[in-house]
This record gives sequence, C-alpha cells and structure tokens, in this order.
Amino acid sequence: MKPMFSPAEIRKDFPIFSKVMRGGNRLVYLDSGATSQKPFQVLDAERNFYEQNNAAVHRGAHLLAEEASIAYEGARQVLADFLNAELDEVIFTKSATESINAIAYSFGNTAPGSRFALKPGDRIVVSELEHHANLIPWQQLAKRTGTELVWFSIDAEGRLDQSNLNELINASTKVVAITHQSNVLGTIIPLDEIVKRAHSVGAVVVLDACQSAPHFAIDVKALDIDFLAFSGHKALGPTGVGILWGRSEYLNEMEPFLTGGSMIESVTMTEAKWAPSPKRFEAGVPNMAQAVGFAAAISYLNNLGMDNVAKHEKDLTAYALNKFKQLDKVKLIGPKDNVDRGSVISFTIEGIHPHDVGQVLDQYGVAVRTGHHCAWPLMRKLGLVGTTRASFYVYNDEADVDALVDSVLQAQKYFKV
Amino acid sequence: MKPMFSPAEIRKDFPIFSKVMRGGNRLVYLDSGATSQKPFQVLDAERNFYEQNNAAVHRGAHLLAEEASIAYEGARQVLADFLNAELDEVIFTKSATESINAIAYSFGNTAPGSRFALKPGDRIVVSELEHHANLIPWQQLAKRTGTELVWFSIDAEGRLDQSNLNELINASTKVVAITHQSNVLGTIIPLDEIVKRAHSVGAVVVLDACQSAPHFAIDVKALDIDFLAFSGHKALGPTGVGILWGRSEYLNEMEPFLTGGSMIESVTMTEAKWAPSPKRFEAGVPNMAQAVGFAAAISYLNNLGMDNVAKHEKDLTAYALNKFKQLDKVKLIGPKDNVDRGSVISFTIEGIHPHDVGQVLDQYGVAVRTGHHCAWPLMRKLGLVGTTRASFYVYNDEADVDALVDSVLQAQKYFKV
Amino acid sequence: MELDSLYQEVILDHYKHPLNKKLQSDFTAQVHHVNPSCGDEITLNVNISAGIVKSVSWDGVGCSISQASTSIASDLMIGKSLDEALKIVDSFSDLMSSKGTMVGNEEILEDGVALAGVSKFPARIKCALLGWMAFKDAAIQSSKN
Amino acid sequence: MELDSLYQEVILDHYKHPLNKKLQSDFTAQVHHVNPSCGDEITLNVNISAGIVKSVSWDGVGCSISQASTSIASDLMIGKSLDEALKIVDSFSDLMSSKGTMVGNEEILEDGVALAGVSKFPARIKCALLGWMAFKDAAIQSSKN
Ligand SMILES: Cc1ncc(COP(=O)(O)O)c(C=O)c1O
Ligand SMILES: Cc1ncc(COP(=O)(O)O)c(C=O)c1O
Repeated sequence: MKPMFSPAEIRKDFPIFSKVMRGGNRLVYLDSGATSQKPFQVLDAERNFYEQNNAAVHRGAHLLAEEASIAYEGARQVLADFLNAELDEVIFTKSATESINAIAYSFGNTAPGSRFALKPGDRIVVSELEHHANLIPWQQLAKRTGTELVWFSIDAEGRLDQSNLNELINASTKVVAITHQSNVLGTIIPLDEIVKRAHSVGAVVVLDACQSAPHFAIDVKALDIDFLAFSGHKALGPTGVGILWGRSEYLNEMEPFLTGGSMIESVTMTEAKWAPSPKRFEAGVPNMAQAVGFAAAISYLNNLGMDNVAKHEKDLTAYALNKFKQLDKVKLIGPKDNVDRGSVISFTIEGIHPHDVGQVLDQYGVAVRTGHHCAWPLMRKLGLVGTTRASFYVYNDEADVDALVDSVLQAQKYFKV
Repeated sequence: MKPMFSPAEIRKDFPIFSKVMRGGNRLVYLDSGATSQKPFQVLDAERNFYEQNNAAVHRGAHLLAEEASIAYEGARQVLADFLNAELDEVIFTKSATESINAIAYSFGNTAPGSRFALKPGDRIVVSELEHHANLIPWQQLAKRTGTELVWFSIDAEGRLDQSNLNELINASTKVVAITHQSNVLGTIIPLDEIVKRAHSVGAVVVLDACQSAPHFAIDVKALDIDFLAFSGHKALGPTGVGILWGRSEYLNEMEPFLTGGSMIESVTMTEAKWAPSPKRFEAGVPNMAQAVGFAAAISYLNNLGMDNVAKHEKDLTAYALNKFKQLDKVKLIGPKDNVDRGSVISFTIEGIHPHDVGQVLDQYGVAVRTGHHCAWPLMRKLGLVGTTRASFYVYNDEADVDALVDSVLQAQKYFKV
Repeated sequence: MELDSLYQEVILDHYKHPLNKKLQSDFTAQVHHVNPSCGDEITLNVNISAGIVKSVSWDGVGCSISQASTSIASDLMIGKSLDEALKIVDSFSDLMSSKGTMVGNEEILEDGVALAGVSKFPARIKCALLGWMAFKDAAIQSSKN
Repeated sequence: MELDSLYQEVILDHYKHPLNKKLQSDFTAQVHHVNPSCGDEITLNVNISAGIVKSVSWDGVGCSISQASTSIASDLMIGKSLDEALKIVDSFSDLMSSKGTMVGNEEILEDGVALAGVSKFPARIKCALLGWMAFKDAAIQSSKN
C-alpha cells in the first residue's frame, strides 16, 4: 500500500485554495459532494490537449486527428482500469445525469422481445435515498412504458430497509436503480443481497456511483452490477464529462440513445445501423479535452491510492462525527456511527434555517451546501425542509472540520439560538 | 464596421500553431469544419473559472457558488446576444448532436394534444444535405411515432432543389429540420421560402447551424426560425459544449429531455414538475467551465466582427476556388461559384482515393478531412465514396491555400496520376 | 462584517415574529409558490375587493430572508390600492436587482429597505422575492376571478 | 519521408493491379464489411472445402491501403489450410498493432510485410485490416455452414 498522503501537501496542487474568501478568510471547501476542486494536473492535461493535439477524433488521417484519438482512447483505458472494466464498456457522457438518462432512454427505445424492452406489468425499483438524477429518469421511463415504479424505504437513521427485499424485487422486476452512497446522508448501501436477488429474477442493477467512485475503489466485476454512472467533476475532474459503464453484451443489445455522427455502421436517408459499443453511445464530436482531463484526475487519485483516499475520509468523518455529537442544539441527520458511511455530514441547527446557516458559514470561508440536495423526496420522508451538508475530500483535514464547528457556533451566536 | 483582422496576427493567439508537424512542416489547419482550434483567451477563461470560481451553479449560498452562477449565466447572456435571442431561450448542451436529439426526444415525449406531439400521418422534412446528426434523430423520431420522413433533393452542384417546396412541406408537416450550410459542400440554404411555407402549414423549423453560426452573423429573430443548434468546438470554443436555442413559448410547452437535478419545480417519489426554460432543459451540474470558455470564444469572434469573419472567409474561398479550377484532374464537388456558399472546398483527385490524398497532405502539414464527412446519404447521391475537404476559418490565409494546392500537386506526383 | 448588511435587526425581528403568518379563509385568490433550488414553500392568500387590498395572509417554510421579506411585504400591502401595491412590488424588484447600488426608498418600501443588502448576495435574491412574487401572482389572479 | 514507409512500391502495385478482385460465384460464404469512419466497403467470397481455402475473391471500394491489403490477403490465403490461413491473419493483426516495432515475418506474410509501416499510422490500421477481417469472418461463417 502507498504511504498516506498529506492534505496540506495536496492543497498546493489546487490553485483555488490560494483564493481569499469573504471576511478575508481562507477557503474551507466542504462542498465536494456537489462538485470537487481540480488540481493543476487536470487543468494542464486539458490545456495540453488543446495546445498540442486538438482535432476531431476518429475522423481524420492527419497527425492531430491521430494524436487526439490516441489521447481520447487512452483516457477511456484509464477509466476502464479504474473500474476494473473492459475498454469497450466505458462510454464518455457529459455527466452522470446523462449516463442514467441514456440507460433509461435506451431501454425505452429497445424493440419488444429484448430483455430491456419494458412493458406494463414490469417493475422498476429505486429507493427513497435517490438523487433526482436517479429517480426522475425512471419515473419518466415508467410513465412512457406503463411500468410500475416502487422503492426501498429507509429507517430513521437513513439506512436502507432491506427487510422487504424479496417482495420489492419480484419476478416482474426488470431494473433496480440504486445509489451507492447517499449524497445527503452518506449512507453506503450494501449491494450484495440486492444484486443477488435482482439477478435471480432476471433484473439488471444500475448503480449511481456519483458519491462512491470518487471516494473508494470500485470494481464492477466484484460488485457484479450491470450498469454504473458517475461524473468527472465530483472526482477532481473537469465539468462536462461523465461515465456510463455497462456490460458489453448488454450495451451491444441495447438501442442507442443519442444518434448522429460516429455512432453508425451505415446510413441511408431512411435507415441507420449502429456501431458496436462504445461508439454506439458516443454520437457527435465527443468532449475530448474533458475526457483527457478526467483521466488525469483519475491518475491523480490512483497516485494517492484509492484505499488511502477512503481511509483518509473515514478518519476525518470519525473526527467530525465526534465533534458534532458534542454540539448543542445541532442534530446529525443520517447514520451516527461510522460504518457503511461516507464522508458526508448532514445536520440541522435548532432555530436556524439551513440557508441561513450556510450564509453565516460562508462569512467564515466555509463552503457547504444547504437545502434539499436534489433529494426532495428524502427530505419529505425525514420531515425536513433541508439540511446543511458538509462533504469531505482529499484536500480536507481536521483543521477544516474545526473551522466548520467554529462557524456553526458563530451561527448560533449570530442568530441568538 | 471594425477594421479587417490579419490571420497572421490571429494565429499568435493560438498556441497549436507553434507545433511542428510531420516532415518538419508548419501546421496548415484546414479542418475547422470538423473542429476549430482554440485561442489562449478561451483556454484562459476556462482555467480561470476552475482556479477562481469553481462550484456547482444554482445550488449553494456560498461565495464560489455565487460566482460560478454569475459566470455561467453571464456566458448564457453572451450566447443570447450572439444569436439575438432572449436569455431564457438559450440552453447549454454538450454538443449540437445533443441539441438536435433533445428537440427530437422532447417532441416525442410530449403528450397528445400539444403541437409537438407527432402521430402517424404527420410528416418530418429534412434534406439530402444533412449531417447524420440532423438526419438520424429524425429517422428515429419518425420510427418511434409512426411519422413519415421526406426530404429535399439536391441538384448536380449540391444546391437544394426547392421546386417541390409546396408538396414537400404540406399540411401534414410538423417539423422541417434543415442544415444552414452543408458541412461537405459549403452550400448555404436560402431559408426564407422554407420558413414561410413551414409556418403557413403550422410546422416548426429546426436549423442545424453548426457550419453557419461560427462563420457569419445569425439573427434568430430575422431568420424567423423556431429552433437552432450549434457546437462550441467549431466556433473557437471548448469541446463538450453546444447550444440549443428555441422560442421560449415552445420550450415551455415542451416536455424536457434529460431529467434530474436542477430542472424541476417540485419532486415526489412518483411525480415531478418542471422548471421553466432554460433550467427545464439543463438537468444536472452543467458543463460550467465549457460554457464560460464558449462565451470567451464568442467574445473573441465578436471582437473580430462576424461580418469581417464572413468577408475574410468569402475572399479566401474565392481565391481557393480560382486556384482549384486551374488544377488538372481535380474535381470540385459542390457549388463552383461563390454565391450562397461557405468556406468549405470539397474535391476529388482522379486516381487517388480521398484517404490517400489526406495522407499525402498530412506529410506536408496540411490537415484536411477525408471520407463521407458524416453525410453518407449525400455521398451516395453524388455517386462518390468520399471527398477531400478543406475548410477555412479566421486563422487561415492565402498561404494556407497555396500550401494546400502545392500538396495536392505532390499527391498527384506521388501517386503518378 | 458583510453578514450584517444581509441580516439587519429588522429582518431578524420579522423572522422571529412574522406578521400575517396565519392563513385567512376569506380570500379572493390563493397561490402556492416554491423556491425549487432550496425548497422554500409559501401559501399566500389575498383578499382584494373594489381595487383595495383588504388582507394578505400566508404560511410557509423558509429561511429568515424569505420569511422576513414575506412578513414585510404582507404588512406593506394591506390597505393599499391594487395599483399602488403592484408599484411597490416593482420598486422592491428593482432594489433586489441593484447589486448593492441602491438603498431603496423608505417612503415606499418602509421596512423593506432593510432588505437592500440582499441584492449583494445573488443566491438570496430569490429568497427575498418569494413572498412578493407570490403576492403579485395572487393579486393578478384575484383581478381575473 | 514518413510517407514512403506507408506506401511501399509493392502496395502501389497491388493497388493498381489488385489480385482476385472479381467475385466468384461458387463461394461457401460471402461477407460484406464496411469501414464506417471512411466509407470503405468490401464484399468478399470464400470457397473453403475439406479444410482448404479453394478460392478468395472480392470487390469493393477503398483507399490504396485497403485495396492493396485485400489483394495481398486474398493471394496469400488461396491454397492454405483453414488453420494456417487463420494463423496468418493473426500474425498480420499482431503486425498491425505493433506501432512500428515489428517488421513482420516474410515467410508467413509474404507481400504482407510491405504493410508493416501502416502500424505507425493509427488511422490507417483499419484500412489495412478490412480485407483480412472480412476473410476471417467469411472463413468462420463457411465452417459453420
Ligand atoms: C452540419 C453539421 N451538423 C451537425 C454536426 C454535429 O456537431 P457535433 O459533432 O459537434 O455535435 C456537425 C459537425 O460534426 C456538422 O457539420
Ligand atoms: C448521488 C448523485 N447522483 C447523481 C448526481 C448527478 O450528477 P451530475 O449532476 O454530475 O450529473 C449527483 C450529483 O449531483 C449525486 O450526488
């Protein structure tokens, strides 16, 4: 195992930490759950692509086109290795949101007879923990195909209730779409039983890995899942790029989602035949520079070691949970122990609305997210209008947690609660 | 009017022109029709966003989130002004391909009763000039909805045959989707009669402006069209960003395409309501840095003056057409006069396959595109397996055309034809 | 501290003791507005007859800015003519989009000028406008009914 | 000049005078392959009986590399056992993915080694492989028939 990294050293790679924030404070960035900051290695990789290799991939015999193609396909290899996936199973999208929509639309486009063609009486299973991105596309697919949408409930701590697993995932179930880690509560979903049950009834499992893949090692073969989505921008990478991973036999059986250039085998005025995956799902000139930047981000994480990343975040979360438990009139929302739980701390302060909490914290340079975190049904279930959420990443350390706690005390003082 | 710019001066803004190409040659980049090169101003704008303002837009009360939102919405304003459009009509996508698919899927998602809900007996009109990106999405929509797909023909020079306009666009027509300028031949489509006829039968006009918006001034109000798509990467901008423009009354009447975070008004486990445009069509954390870079590219073009850009390209095209007419055994494909024609020169050389032409040109640093240019039906119509295509932009000058012509002569010498 | 320009004492007072925050049943129009980015929700009833705003009452959840702003707006509107009320809304909208360059006309906006600082915090402008936009919407619906 | 490593004289000869470029009608399998990125198309017939490649014939459009390569492949396969033929295809595939590090075994590949230089031009590898992959596909189909 690689030696543990130092967050202070890491911050030197991130230009944004030189910025002076409100009140003359340093940046205490605790909003990586929304989007992460980027090291210069990522910015340099993108820029280098534009300055040295920029051309449309797969479309020209000239030198730049060759180099661009090599850079782009090299990025795909980095992502495939990261997930322990095959090269032709990794598709570049613009975001996890697009990836999940791509799966849902592709299922919807598939002709009757295929396992992916949903029909009335079929069932899609999600959970109450889902981000809107892994909920609404399935609501819409259910609506378009007349399929039934059902969901796992959660308990008071925000753990998934798997007690009715066998009833929820029944013989009619075609798709189980579930988040790996809740972006609001940090809950990590144990997938084993879900995957086993889903496969036993012939359903596929779609994993929303937005909050897991950036934070701990993912092995799609070991997880035995069927599709996965995550975004580059939450994993130190550029905006505008995401990953759709799927088993290649499934991808090649599915109808494409976006159609246009470079995803075809042949085209006439009335008909088109599809190229095999990954091209089948990458219509148009792709987000080449972003793919290259994404690969640079993954290389940066690999360099730290994903096990180190996970351990660092776990330790920091333990430290934060402990600190928060000592705070008065502050309520932790989500799992209170540090088991099956990621580096996300959601909380409420008695008498202060989350939006106001966030505002006071901002005055101290502490950047957090407030509100429903694009998981509105979860908020309703918990009976909350919103929470304040701090989320940690490789550049955060205990001093950041201390700054957070101090600013929470300041908020209580300011609002006299 | 602004004074005319100098391509030699402009090239100094583009780092890639310092690159040494095969054979020790300078880069003669004549493949802007596939993707354009980027000035440092665009690269700097993107980088600056990451280094100073990076946060998820519209989702936080903290300073970075505020700044990111201002940068992103500012980029939207730049694009809206560029097209003479309203702010809420401009949607950031990942590419023109996504933009066109978004329109086609949104139509398909719309409930019966709306003007956008297509049904058997309805008609979609395209042309034989279309890029796959503005053909296959409509083939697929036609297939999904049982709609009829028909198309404008072209004449021997590659001009649109509008003689059967009134039969093609008839009372059943709901959509006319057409390219503004052919990416293969340079043909510019006169839109007046098409738009008038389409509106008279209640159809909407979707314009593929990929090859026009980067090259001459576009005014969506003056064109009186209904939807428009183009890509940033062909307009000096970053990869991974495109524009979907639509009349706001239509956008707000249409069902969304991608669903997920930030595009909703409210969400429960079973249902979601949509935010108005543009949010309705921007699900997920958007390609913020790319939007900002795209706006920097547009500002760069505005600075040159779009009328200057158009004039520069027209002059260069005249020069090239004249040179090419003097070449032996070289056939110009597409309009031979310089009227209603953009800065794209497609040609074939007797006895040399386009792919081989491109290879020899590359040896001289001349980067062109060869093949069917994602317009395979057009190639079949013209009875060609492919062409060699040179496309010009602001950084090209007569010396580049001379280099092209010289390398064509070298190709003929090399292949002894 | 910048924060103080946002959270003036008046605002915190309105937040802790909001005016008209109890829905009245004799309304001529009722609207429900949400701020989807943060989840704030408000239900607002108006009673407008003979061109006069007879009552404004509301209920809802939200941050101090949205709650205080709605409290201020409701208090300000009651008793005004519809025309006057809509002009006040416009004046407040202008203040909110002023990016900190305006202080607001106290004769028109009364306690509303305490919200001037919000215009320097782009993410909070929507919070401040929630109640005002709800009132405007309700007023227009009421005139249609 | 780098170009010369791509366009060896042998290749240009095969391009101008392609071998077996006339479809024979007594085939045991026929395939149609395209190279979608450049539009090259090829139809290829094989006659394989008793484990021996009796004939390979083809027609199609494409660049000098794809035409010459198909010509070379067809000439090489005729008369070989199916096993041998498939081994030759593998050997050629290896050469193509060698990025210029291999020169190719002339005893196995004969004129095919002239295509070694293609491996340095990533965009052209597909051109060189078109005919070989079509042959492989046809051979497999023929054994299934
Ligand atoms: C006319 C035309 N339409 C559509 C497209 C598709 O654009 P993109 O690949 O950027 O989505 C292109 C370029 O590839 C084009 O030239
Ligand atoms: C759990 C989860 N799923 C999906 C998404 C959507 O990701 P994106 O907005 O990058 O598409 C997010 C983040 O916003 C998330 O946290």
